Amino acid sequence: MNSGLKGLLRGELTSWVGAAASIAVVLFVLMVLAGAPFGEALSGFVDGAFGGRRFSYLLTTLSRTALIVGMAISVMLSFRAGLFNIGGEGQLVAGGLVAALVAIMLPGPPLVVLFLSIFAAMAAGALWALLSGVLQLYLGVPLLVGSLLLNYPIRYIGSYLVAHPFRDVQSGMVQSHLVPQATWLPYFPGTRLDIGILFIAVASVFAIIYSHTTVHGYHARLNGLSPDFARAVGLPVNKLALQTLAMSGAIAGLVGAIAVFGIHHRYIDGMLVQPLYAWTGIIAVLLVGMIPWLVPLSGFFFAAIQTGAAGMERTADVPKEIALVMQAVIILFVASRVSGALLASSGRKASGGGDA
Amino acid sequence: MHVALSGITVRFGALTAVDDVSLAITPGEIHAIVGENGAGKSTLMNALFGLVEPAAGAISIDGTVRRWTSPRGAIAAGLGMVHQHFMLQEEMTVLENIVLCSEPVGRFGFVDFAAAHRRLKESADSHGIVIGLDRVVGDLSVGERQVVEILKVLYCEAEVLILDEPTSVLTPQEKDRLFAILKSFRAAGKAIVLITHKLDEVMEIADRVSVMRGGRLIASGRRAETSKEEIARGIIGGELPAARQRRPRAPGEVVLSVDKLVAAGRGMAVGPITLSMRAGEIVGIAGVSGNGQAELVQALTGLRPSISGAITLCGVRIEALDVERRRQAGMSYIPEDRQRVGLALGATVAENANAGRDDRAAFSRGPFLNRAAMTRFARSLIERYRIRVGGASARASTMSGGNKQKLVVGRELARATPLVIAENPTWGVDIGAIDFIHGELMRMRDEGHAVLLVSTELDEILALSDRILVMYAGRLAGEVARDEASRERIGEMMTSRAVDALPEVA
Amino acid sequence: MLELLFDSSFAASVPRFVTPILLAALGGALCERAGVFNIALEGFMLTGAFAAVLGAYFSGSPYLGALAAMLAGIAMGLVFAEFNLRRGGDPIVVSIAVNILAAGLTAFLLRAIFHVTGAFNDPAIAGFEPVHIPLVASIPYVGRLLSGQSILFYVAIIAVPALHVFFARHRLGLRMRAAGENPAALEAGGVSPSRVQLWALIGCGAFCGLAGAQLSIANVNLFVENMSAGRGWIAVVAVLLSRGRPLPLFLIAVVFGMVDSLSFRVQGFGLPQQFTDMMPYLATLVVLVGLSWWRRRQSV
Amino acid sequence: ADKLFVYVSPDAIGVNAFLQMGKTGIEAAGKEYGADVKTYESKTAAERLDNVNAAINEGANVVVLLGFEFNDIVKEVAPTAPDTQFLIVDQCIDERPDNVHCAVFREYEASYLMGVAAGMLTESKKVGVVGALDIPFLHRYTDGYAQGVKSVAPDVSVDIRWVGGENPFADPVRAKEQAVAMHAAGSDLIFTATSGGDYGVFEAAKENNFKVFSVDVNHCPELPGHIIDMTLKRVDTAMVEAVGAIEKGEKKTMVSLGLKEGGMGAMALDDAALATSQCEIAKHPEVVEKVRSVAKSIEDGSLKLEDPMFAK
Ligand SMILES: Nc1ncnc2c1ncn2[C@@H]1O[C@H](COP(=O)(O)OP(=O)(O)OP(=O)(O)O)[C@@H](O)[C@H]1O
Ligand SMILES: Nc1ncnc2c1ncn2[C@@H]1O[C@H](COP(=O)(O)OP(=O)(O)OP(=O)(O)O)[C@@H](O)[C@H]1O
Ligand SMILES: [Mg+2]
Ligand SMILES: [Mg+2]
Repeated sequence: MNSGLKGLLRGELTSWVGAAASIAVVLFVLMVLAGAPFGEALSGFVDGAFGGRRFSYLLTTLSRTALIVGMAISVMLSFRAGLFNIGGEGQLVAGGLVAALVAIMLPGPPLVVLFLSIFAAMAAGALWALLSGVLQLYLGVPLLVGSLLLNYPIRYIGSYLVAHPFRDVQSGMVQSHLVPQATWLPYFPGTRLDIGILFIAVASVFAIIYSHTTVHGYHARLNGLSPDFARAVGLPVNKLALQTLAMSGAIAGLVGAIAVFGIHHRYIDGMLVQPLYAWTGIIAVLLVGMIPWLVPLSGFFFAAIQTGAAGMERTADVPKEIALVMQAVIILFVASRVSGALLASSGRKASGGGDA
Repeated sequence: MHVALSGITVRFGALTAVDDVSLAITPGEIHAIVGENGAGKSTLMNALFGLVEPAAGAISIDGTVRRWTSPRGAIAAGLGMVHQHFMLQEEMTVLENIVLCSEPVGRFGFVDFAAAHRRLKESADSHGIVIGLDRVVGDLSVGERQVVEILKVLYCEAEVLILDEPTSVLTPQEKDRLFAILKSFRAAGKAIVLITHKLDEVMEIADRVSVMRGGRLIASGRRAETSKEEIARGIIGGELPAARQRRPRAPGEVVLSVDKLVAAGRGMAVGPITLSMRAGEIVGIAGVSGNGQAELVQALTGLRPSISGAITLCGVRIEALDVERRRQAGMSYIPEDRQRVGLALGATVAENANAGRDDRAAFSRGPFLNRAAMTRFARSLIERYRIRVGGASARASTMSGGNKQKLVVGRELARATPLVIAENPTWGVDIGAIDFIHGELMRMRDEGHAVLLVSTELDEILALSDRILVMYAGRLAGEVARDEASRERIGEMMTSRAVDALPEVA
Repeated sequence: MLELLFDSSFAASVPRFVTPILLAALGGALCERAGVFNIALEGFMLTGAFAAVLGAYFSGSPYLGALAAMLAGIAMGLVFAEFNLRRGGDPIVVSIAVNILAAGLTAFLLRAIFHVTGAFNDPAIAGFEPVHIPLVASIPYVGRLLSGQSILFYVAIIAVPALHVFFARHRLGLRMRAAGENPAALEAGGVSPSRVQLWALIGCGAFCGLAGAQLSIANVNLFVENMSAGRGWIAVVAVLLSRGRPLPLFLIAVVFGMVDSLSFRVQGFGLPQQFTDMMPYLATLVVLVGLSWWRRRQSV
Repeated sequence: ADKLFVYVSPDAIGVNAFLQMGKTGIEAAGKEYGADVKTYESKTAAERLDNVNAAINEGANVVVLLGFEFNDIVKEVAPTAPDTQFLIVDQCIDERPDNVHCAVFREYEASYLMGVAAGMLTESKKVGVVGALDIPFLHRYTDGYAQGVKSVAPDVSVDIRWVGGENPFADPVRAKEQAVAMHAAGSDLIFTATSGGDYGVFEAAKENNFKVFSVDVNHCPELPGHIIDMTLKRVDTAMVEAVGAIEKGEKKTMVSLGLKEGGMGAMALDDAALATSQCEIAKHPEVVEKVRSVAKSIEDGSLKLEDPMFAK
C-alpha cells in the first residue's frame, strides 16, 4: 500500500540527504547564474509562497493548490489503474469550456445553473477521457499517445467556440461572456480565496476512500499492477478501464469548472493550458509515487514553488522560470527512486520475468 | 582447461544464495550440478561467468587466480555459457545472434559478416552442426534455438561450456541430439557443466555429479560411484516422498466439450480442435511449447477470441462469453506465467488470494472491501498450502517461485469448479513443491473435477494423466490412453512429420 | 484550388516542416531500437534550439551554433541517462521531468543570458543560408523541393539510409538492437546494455539538438520560448509507429510534415484557423488508427 | 523614492515592440514623477491576476496595465483597492470607478494609411495581411488595412490570414510560413501585425523578395529595401501623459489617441524621420503625398472611419 512512503522513511536516509543536496546545488548554480542576491531571493520566495499582507500570497498559493491537487487526483486515479492518461489537460479544458457555455446559456436559478454546469463539466471531462479509452481499447491507439494527442483538438475547439460563436466581442479577447455573477463561487469571508478548494477537498477524500476501501478501486489497482493478471482472473478489464478513465476525466472536468466559477468567471482561450495545471498535477502524483493521501501535500508543495518563485522574481529579480527547473530537478532526484514501475504497468514492455 | 572454484560465496542482501562452494571442472568431462530450485546452481555459475560478483572466494584457471566483473573477462578466458533462459534476439538472424558481442569489425566499426561466416562454418562443421545462418531466430524451433546458443559458445572458442537446464524445453529426440553434440565436445577435450533437474539425464551422460542445497555444496563425486536415489536424497535433504497411489475411477459425465474450435495464433490459426472431458479425469496435453497449446488454453479461458467452433462447459455454451462469465460457468485456470498472469506481484498476498472470486459478497460489504474477510481467506490458503511468506499483507513479489505457484494453485483450486485448466503448473519449481501440486491435482480428480493439464514436461503428463492428447502444429496429433503411453510413443507424436529440428551428428 | 494548395512554395516549405520532425525522430529511433523509452524528444529539441541561438550568436557561425545545439542535446541525453539508466528512474517520469526541465531552463537562461522574456532575436544570430544546388534548382517543381533548403535538411535526408546501414551492419547498431530486444542476452555476452543505451541517448541528443537548430537558426533566426511547440511529440509518434525503422520513419515524418505545411495553406480557403491548427494532431490520430487496423488485419 | 509605479505586461515582453514600449513608458514616467518602477511580466491569465494582486500588495501607487487582457481583473480588483490608481492602456472598461484610467489608440487610422499605400503600390493586384490571432482587437489592423486598400483600388483583393498555433503572439516560424504561403498565392505586399512573429515575416520577405508593412516601431533599418512603411504607436508618450494626469489627481482619466493626437502615426507622415528611416515609401513621393492627404482628412474628420473592433 504505502511501501513508497516506507522507502522514504526507512534506511536510505543518506541517499535522501544526497538527493536534497544535489537539488540544492543545482538551484544554487542557477541563482549564481542569474546573479541573484541570495538572502533576498530566499525571503522573497518564502513571502511569495506563504506571506503577503493578510496572507494574500498564501491564499494565492492555496487557490493554485486547489487546481493542481484536483488535476493530481484525477491523474492518480488513472495511474493507479495502470492507465497512462496524460490527457488531463484536454479533459480539464473540456470541463472548463462546457461549464462556461452551459452557465451562459442555461436560464434558471443561479444555484441550479451552477450545479448543472458543474455536472455538465464533469460529464464533458469524462467523455473526453472516454474517447482516449475507446481509442486505446477498440482502435489500437496507445493511451499514452492518444490521450496526449487529444489535448490539442479540444483546445482548438474551445478556442474556436470562444473566438467565434460564443465570443464576448466587446472584450476584445478570445473569451466567452462572463457567467452570471450569481453563479460565481463565493470567497471565504474577508479573503480573495474562493470556495472551490472545498470541492477539491471533497474530491480528494473521495479518491482516498475509493482507492483504499472500495471493490472497484481494488479491481482497478489489480488491473494497474498487472493487466494480464486482471484479465486472467476474469476482471472486466475494459469496463474497469473505461470507468476509471471516466472518473478521472470527471474530476478534471470539475477542476475546469472550478477555474471558471471561482477564478476567471468565463472561459478564456488558453487559461487552463498555459499554466500547466495538468502537467504539474502529473508530477505532483509522481513525486509521491501515487500514494493517495500524500497527493494533496505534494500538490501544495508544487503550488508553493510556483508562487514562491514569482515572489522571488519580484524581490530579487530571479526569473520565475526557475520554478519549472526546481520542479523538474525535484522529480528527477526524488521520483526516480520512489516510483519505479510506471512503465511496466503501462504495458509497454513485457516484464523481464526473471527466474521463477 | 582446468577451472577451480574455491570458497565462492554470493549474497543478495540478507540472502546467502551461494555459501562457500568449492568445485573443480576438468576437461574432457561432463559435470552435472543438481539441486532444488533456489539452491544456488545458476547463481554459482553466474558468479563463475562474471554475471554476479561473489562476496568471497576465488576462481582459478589452470592454476592461476583470475578475477572478472563482467562476462567479457570470462569469455576471453575461454568460458561459454548457455543460460537457463535463451539469450537470443528474436528479431535478428542466426548469424547476427552468434556474432553479437564478439563481432569481427572492419573499418569504422562495421561488422565483417563474411569473415564471421567463414569462421563459424569451420567450427560448426567440425561438430557436424548445420543450420541456416540467415534465418531469423524468431522463426526457429526451440531445438534450433538451442543450437544457436551452442554455436554462440563455439564461435567464441570456449573451452569450458556451461549449460543451465538446457533440456527442460526439448523433446526427447531433441535432447538426444543435444547430448550427442555434448559428447562430441567432450571428445574434443572441452569441459562441460550441465545443470539439470532431471536425474535420468544425469545418469545418462554425466561423468561427475555435484549436489547443491540451500546454497551449499552437499556432495560431489563420480557418477559411477553413486545412484539416482542417493542423488535425490541429497537434493531434498531427506527421504523421497512415497510414490503416489492412483485410485481407479470411472469417469463421470461430460464437463467440457470442444467442437472444431479455431483460434487465432501467431502467423497461423490454431485448430480445428475437438475434444471432450469428463468429470473425474485428468486429460494431459503434451507437446513441444509453441505448437498451439497456449492458444488453445487462451481460447478456452476467454483470453483470446476464437474464430469459429463451439465450447460447452457443463451444458452451457461459453465461446461467446467473457473471462469472468466463463469462470462463473465453472472454470478455474492456473496459468503458466505466475509472474505476470498468475499474480499481481505488486499487490499483497491477500489481495492476490481474493482476486477472481465469484462469491463477492464474502469479501465485500456493498461497494466496500471487507479487509478482515480477505485476510482470513488468505491465511487459510497460506496454512492449507503451507505457503512460506511473511503474512497475508506481504507483497506477492517477496515470495519465491515455488511459493508463488502454491498461492496461484491454492487460489484457483479453492474455487472447486468442475473444470480446472492447469498450464505447466510445476514449471521451474522444486521437487517438494512439484509433489505437493501434483497431489492437489490428483485430489481434485478424485473428488470428481475434470482437470486439463497442459504441460511440456512429459514426466508430469505421464504421471498424472488418465488420457493424453498430443499437440503438434496447432492441431491434436493423436490421443493415447494412459496404459498405452510411453515416452517414446508420445515423443514421436510430438514431432510427427517434423522437419528435423536438430541436425544429425556426424 | 488544388494548384493553390500544391504550389511550388508548398514544395519548398515541406522540407522545412519535415526536417525538424525527421531529425528528432531519427534520434528517437536510436533510443527506441536500443530499448530506451525516451519520450522527451520535445525537451531535447527545445534545448537544442536554444543552444543553437546561443552558439550562433556568440560565435557568429551557424555551424558552431549547430554544434552547440548537438552538445546541448547530448547534455540532456546524459541527464536522461543518469536518471533512467543509472538511477533506474522510470523512463516516462524522467521524460516528463526532462521536458519540463528543458522548458524551464531555456526560459530561465533566456533571461539570465539575454535579459529578455518570451523571445530573443538579434541580427547577430548567424543563421544557415539556403543551399542552392546548381542543376537541381532548375527542375520545375522538384527544384523547389530539393534545392534551396537548409543544410540540415540534407543532413537529415542522408541520415535516413545511414541509420539503416548503421543498424544493419555496424557493431554499435547491432548491439543497440540487442539492447532493445533482449538486454539480458547482451549482458550475458559481456556487453553492458546500459553502456550501449548511453550511446543511443547521446546520439539521440545530437539528432534532437540538430532538430532544434533547424527550428531556431535555419527556419528563422531567433529563439522563442517553447518553440518546439509539440513537434517533439509528433516525432515520438513517428518513432512509435515506425518502431524505430529508419525507412518507414522517413515516410511517416514526410506525411506529418506535409500535413503541417498543408494546414497553413488551407487557411487560404477560409477554414477557421483553429481547425487548421488541429489538422496535424488529427492526422496523427487517423494514421495511428489506420495503422493499428492494418496491423490487426495482417496478424489474423 | 516613496512612490511606486508597477507595469504589468499581459504577455512575455520578449521582442514584442509594443510591450517593450510599455516598459520604456513606465521608466520615463517614473523618472518624470520621481517614482520607483517595477515590471511584472505575465504569461498566463492566472499570472495576470496574481501580478495585479501582487502590485497592490506591494503598495503600488499606479499600476499600468497594457492591453485588453486586464478588463475583468480591473473590474474586480479596482473597487477593493481605492488607494491604488489603475491605468489601462489600449483598452477601457464601462462603469469605471474613480481610480481606473484609460488610454486607448485608434490603430485602424494608421493601418488604413498602410492600406492606401499598399493599394497604390501593388503590382499583382493582390495584397496580404497577417495577424497574430483572429481576435477583434487585431481587426483594427487587418480591417483598417483592407479598407484602406479598397479606398484607392477597389479591384485589389486582400488576403487576410492568422498565425494561430500554440503561441500566436510569438511564433515567427508560423508567421513566416503564412507570409510565404500568401506570397505564393499572389500577394506582393504583406502587412504584418503578428507581434513576436514579425521577424518571421521579415525573413520570408528577405528570402522571397517581397515587401512588407509593419507595426509599432521603425523596423526599416533592420531590413533595408523590404519595408515600405509602418504604423507607429507611441505608447510611451501616452503613458507619461496619462500618468501625469493621474498624478494631478484627475479621476477617471480617459485619453483616446489617433492620428490627430499624435498617438498613432506612420513613417510617411513625419518628414524629418522619413529622410533617415530607410523606409521604401520614401522612394514614392506620390504615395507619400496621397497618404498624407488621407491622414489629413482623417484628422479633420472629413473621413470617418468606424472602429473595426466593434464592427460586425
Ligand atoms: N531481483 C531480485 N531482487 C531482490 N530479491 C529477489 C530478486 N529476485 C528474486 N528475489 C528474491 O529471491 C527469492 C526467490 O525468488 P525467485 O522467484 O528467484 O525464486 P526461485 O528460485 O524460483 O524459487 P523457488 O526455489 O521457490 O522455486 C524471493 O524471496 C525473491 O523475493
Ligand atoms: N538477482 C537476485 N537477487 C536476489 N536474489 C536472487 C537473485 N538471483 C537469485 N537469487 C536468489 O538466490 C537463490 C539461488 O538462486 P539460483 O537462481 O541460483 O537457484 P537455482 O539453483 O539456479 O534454481 P533453479 O533450479 O530454480 O534455477 C534463490 O533463492 C534466488 O531467489
Ligand atoms: Mg528458480
Ligand atoms: Mg537456475
